[in-house]
Amino acid sequence: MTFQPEALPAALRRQFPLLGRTVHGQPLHYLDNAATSQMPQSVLDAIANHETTARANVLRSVHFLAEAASAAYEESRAECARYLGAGVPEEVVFTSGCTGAINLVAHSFGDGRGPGDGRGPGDGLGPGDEVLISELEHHSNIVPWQMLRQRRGIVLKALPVTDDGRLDLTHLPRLVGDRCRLVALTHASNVTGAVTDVASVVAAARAVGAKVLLDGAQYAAHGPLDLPALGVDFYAFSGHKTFGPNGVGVLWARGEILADMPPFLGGGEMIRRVTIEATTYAEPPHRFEAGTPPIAQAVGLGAALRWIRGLDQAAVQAHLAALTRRLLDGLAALDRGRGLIRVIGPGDLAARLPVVSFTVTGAHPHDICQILDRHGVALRGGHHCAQPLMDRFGITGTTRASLACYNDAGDIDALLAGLEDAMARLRVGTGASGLSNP
Amino acid sequence: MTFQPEALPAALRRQFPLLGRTVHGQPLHYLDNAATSQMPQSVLDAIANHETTARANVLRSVHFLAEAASAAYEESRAECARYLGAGVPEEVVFTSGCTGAINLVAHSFGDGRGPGDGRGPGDGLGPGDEVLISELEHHSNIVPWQMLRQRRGIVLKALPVTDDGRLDLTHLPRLVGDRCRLVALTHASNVTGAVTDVASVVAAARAVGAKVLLDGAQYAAHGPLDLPALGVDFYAFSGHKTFGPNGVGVLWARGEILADMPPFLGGGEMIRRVTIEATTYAEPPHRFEAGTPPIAQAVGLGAALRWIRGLDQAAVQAHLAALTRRLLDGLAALDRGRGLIRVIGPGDLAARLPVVSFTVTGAHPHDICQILDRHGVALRGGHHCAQPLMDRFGITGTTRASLACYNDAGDIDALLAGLEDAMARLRVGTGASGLSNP
Amino acid sequence: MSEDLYQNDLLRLAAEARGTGRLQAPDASVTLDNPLCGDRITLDVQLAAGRLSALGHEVRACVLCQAAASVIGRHAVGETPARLRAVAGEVRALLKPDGGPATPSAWPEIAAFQPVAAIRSRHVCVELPFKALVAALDAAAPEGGDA
Amino acid sequence: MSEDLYQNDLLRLAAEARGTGRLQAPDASVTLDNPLCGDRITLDVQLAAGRLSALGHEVRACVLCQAAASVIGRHAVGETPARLRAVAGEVRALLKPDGGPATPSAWPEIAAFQPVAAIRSRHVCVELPFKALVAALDAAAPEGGDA
Ligand SMILES: Cc1ncc(COP(=O)(O)O)c(C=O)c1O
Ligand SMILES: Cc1ncc(COP(=O)(O)O)c(C=O)c1O
Ligand code: FES
Ligand code: FES
Repeated sequence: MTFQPEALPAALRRQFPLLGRTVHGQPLHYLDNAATSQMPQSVLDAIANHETTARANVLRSVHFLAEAASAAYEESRAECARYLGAGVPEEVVFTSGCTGAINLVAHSFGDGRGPGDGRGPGDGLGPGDEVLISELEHHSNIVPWQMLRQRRGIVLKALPVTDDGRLDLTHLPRLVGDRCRLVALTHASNVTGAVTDVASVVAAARAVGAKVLLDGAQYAAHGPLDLPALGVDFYAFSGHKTFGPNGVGVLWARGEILADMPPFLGGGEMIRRVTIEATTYAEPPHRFEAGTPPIAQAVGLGAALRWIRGLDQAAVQAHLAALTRRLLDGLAALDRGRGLIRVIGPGDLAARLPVVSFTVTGAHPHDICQILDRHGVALRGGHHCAQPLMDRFGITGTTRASLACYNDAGDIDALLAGLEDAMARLRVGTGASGLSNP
Repeated sequence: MTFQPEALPAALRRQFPLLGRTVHGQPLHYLDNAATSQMPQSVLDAIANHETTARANVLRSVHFLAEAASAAYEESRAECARYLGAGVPEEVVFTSGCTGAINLVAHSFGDGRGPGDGRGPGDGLGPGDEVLISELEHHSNIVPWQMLRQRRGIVLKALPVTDDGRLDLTHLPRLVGDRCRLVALTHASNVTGAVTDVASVVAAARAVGAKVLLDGAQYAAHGPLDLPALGVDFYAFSGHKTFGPNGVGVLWARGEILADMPPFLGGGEMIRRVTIEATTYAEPPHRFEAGTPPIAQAVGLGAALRWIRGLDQAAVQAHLAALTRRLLDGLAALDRGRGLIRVIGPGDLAARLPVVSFTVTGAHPHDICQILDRHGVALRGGHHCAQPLMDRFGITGTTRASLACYNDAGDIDALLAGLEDAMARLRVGTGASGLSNP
Repeated sequence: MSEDLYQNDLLRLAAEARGTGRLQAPDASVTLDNPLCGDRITLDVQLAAGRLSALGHEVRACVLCQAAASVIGRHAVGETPARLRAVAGEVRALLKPDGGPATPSAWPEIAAFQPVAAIRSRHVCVELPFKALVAALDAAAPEGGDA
Repeated sequence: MSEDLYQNDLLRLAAEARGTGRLQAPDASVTLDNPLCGDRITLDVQLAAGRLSALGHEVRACVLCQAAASVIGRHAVGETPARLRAVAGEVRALLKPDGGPATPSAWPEIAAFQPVAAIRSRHVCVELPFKALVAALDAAAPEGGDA
């Protein structure tokens, strides 16, 4: 069944109770999906149902509720594996979020077990070993590697960014050298929307035996994946950006890599045997899930991924591309050739997510967002946890609209009308705004 | 208003939808509260309400929903602070759970910043510095310190346990020496129910300038605390054991200690300024909350603590003491002086939580629990993530009943009836059971 | 489920596992912990002329695990490593929730474990002795190698 | 809220903050980042005879922050450090959601920030210049010390 792009959001919107609310007396136009997407009723129901019929701790008790909770938890793991195209559920580790997942890799893969031959995944990285990130990474894919640099003396390199906000892969040969052990890049930018050309990255990394981590925080919401085909080694994403709950995320990693990695956090559920003198650890994935995991949240995430898989992916993508076009065209129209509004991101809709960042000369993003809020339009202003990218463009922030399948033309039009109002109020382009930023 | 102990559970039970369910055609008798307690309707509602009216990411956006989400999140922090008797909300760090909280301390306090004078909280621990735990700790308060030992060469010491399952504090003078930097003990045992004499521990630690961490996973559900009065430095607990959601926990720490501690995980929300070269960090508590936090879960935890504060604490405690007495007496009656049933834990009801562990000669805990499950009774068997304690008593596991305020005499009686059945089926005491364990 | 589980069959099997004891000079000896409960099995094997010639085990575990060890103790001696690996596979298949009816086995007692299939947390109890057996065989007579 | 926020008062204040510029020889100079947005203010102070004798600032920030810096630029020179610390306290009190009516201040423009009280995420915008001012005074004229 193929939806008409215009029919799509109406049917979808009805599944999201929050989208029916008003703010400041206006209908809500929620365009902050890259920060957190909303949850459909089916996910809310899955969580409530779990909490009221099967709530218990997992893995250790044998009573009925514990069996039910463990089964639900492990079935969600299997659902995540299916969504990612992973071979086996055991390659899926539940974490507290995308940030938690990347930190896990930085510690378990990065610090490793200590002295080894220096090339096995579990042997850790040492002085002079290189990790390649980029200038457009989210802080969650920068800071963990800086901390690893401080702990282990690794060298951190950063791929530059093109003027239209894409990774500049022409620098790969220069930056991926013999000492490169890991290439950790975003699958898609949360600022510019640019989607990474994974094949080129993987090829460059493979040539020197480096592993590849993709930060899928933004990309994962946009449909099922085939990670083995992508050829990456690690993949991280969050529940709350994929129509699921807060407090849960996923680290996927190849089985043989996980098998060789030491644990990160210590606690219950991740052990084989504990004495005060020494402890041996469980097999993956449990080795990496210390303590009581986010059970109901994992169940919700499973339901969310099932919900995404139920969508007509082609129809959703066509719909989002049309809305993105409408937004880009609308911004150009508003600018009237004055060069005040500047979109930072690729113009090619095929190579980007529906995430649109722009600057308005003489208007600060937070002031714009504040005025748009009175129009019921939820945008995000600021550095989007990507300060190095802001530095690259010589700005402190952008205003960002990020779309999900339930958005419609009305949302885009409300944004454009609101922006026109904001520019007027802030006297953009009159020479009288007097604002020193950006 | 004081409830009659007998009237208490009926009124409370109605607030817990899950408690109305049946298992295997029997009414549910949920006695696994030390593993995970159930959630009252008010907490379920608070979470659902948040997700359907105020769901957004926190701290960075200025739109209405983001304001609402941030306010709800920070109000929950304030509620946690009130519950703990903490001075200011900034002393409350939200984590993924109790295990996450203890690991945070092991890394941020344990590893510290690197070379310092070796005595400041942020300077980390080094070779020869001592951490004192005990033989009855949960693995979550053992393994993180073993991992720290591996990273930093600290010395890990363990307080022994008395025959009735209490910490043997007579060894404090011997074990808390000049090199002791941290005493990390449970506030109450999840196996024996014994409550720690915190004053003695704090006095011993203070005498040598050591900090004190309490693992409050079990104790925190039993009413509001006054941590400054207790005199401890760190306190950790989990949402799911305090009538709240999975996926969230709390680390409380004295403000001046937090201020001096480096961050643990890296990512969004915990930074001041990021460049590829160097990063500076935010003030506590945000310094320790990398990435999108468990927002809805924190909101749920706040609602849960508010719910606990609304209880008549004295009535609840009297009720639970009466039920514990009924259980202990019932076990003794079932044993008929044969010495087959052995309770591991203090006999004095004032010094223990309503957590009752016992062994039955010739019957394995998991077999007992499996049979009890057919009676609708949810117990937990096994080592309870406390293998060193099992070793101390020369057993591999116990059968454990753990009570919450909504339990009633019917639950205890069902347990006793079920246990009688299990002992008969497993031919306990007939000399014919032939089971080699325990 | 557990009504069926704790029938005489399994209890009898478990009781008979007692005192099987260790071998004096095993070709291989394996100890496995069940991380979920802390239980432990140690299993010794001796091989002669391509067949299991002697078996010993020490089990500190639940009824299900002891019963499984007991079944092995009853039938394993005299079998080839290949046949024993096949039986371990049958047990795994039997426990798959949707594994369908058990593969017919020459070891009739295996059917007694069918009710465990519905209780995921206890699968490991039944599997542990079979895993230990296969691990011991792997050590003493590597698959494809000559023992 | 923001309807009120972006009235002429605040916008005019913000516009006038422009080009206040830096001092050549400040007694103290403080740079503060707003971690939430990445904005930054640098503020210079010079003291003479126990009073602020000159002030400079460079603001890369939103309207609210610029307006706050502008108010400071308008009124601070000539005041004692103690008085300036008191004004910073008034601003903090004004922004408390349940802080009640603002303490009357000799700086009338401060009332224009009242609508910000309802928007927690923007409090820091208004407070940042005042925090920078207090920090600069702390550096140049420690409380209780003689400047
Ligand atoms: C005493 C004790 N400490 C720590 C924990 C760990 O709590 P969590 O698994 O929620 O992180 C538990 C719970 O199992 C416990 O009982
Ligand atoms: C590209 C990217 N990476 C990582 C993250 C971090 O995700 P979380 O905050 O859910 O851990 C985000 C979300 O803000 C993101 O957009
Ligand atoms: S419960 Fe431990 S092996 Fe069955
Ligand atoms: S938004 Fe940065 S100071 Fe106001």
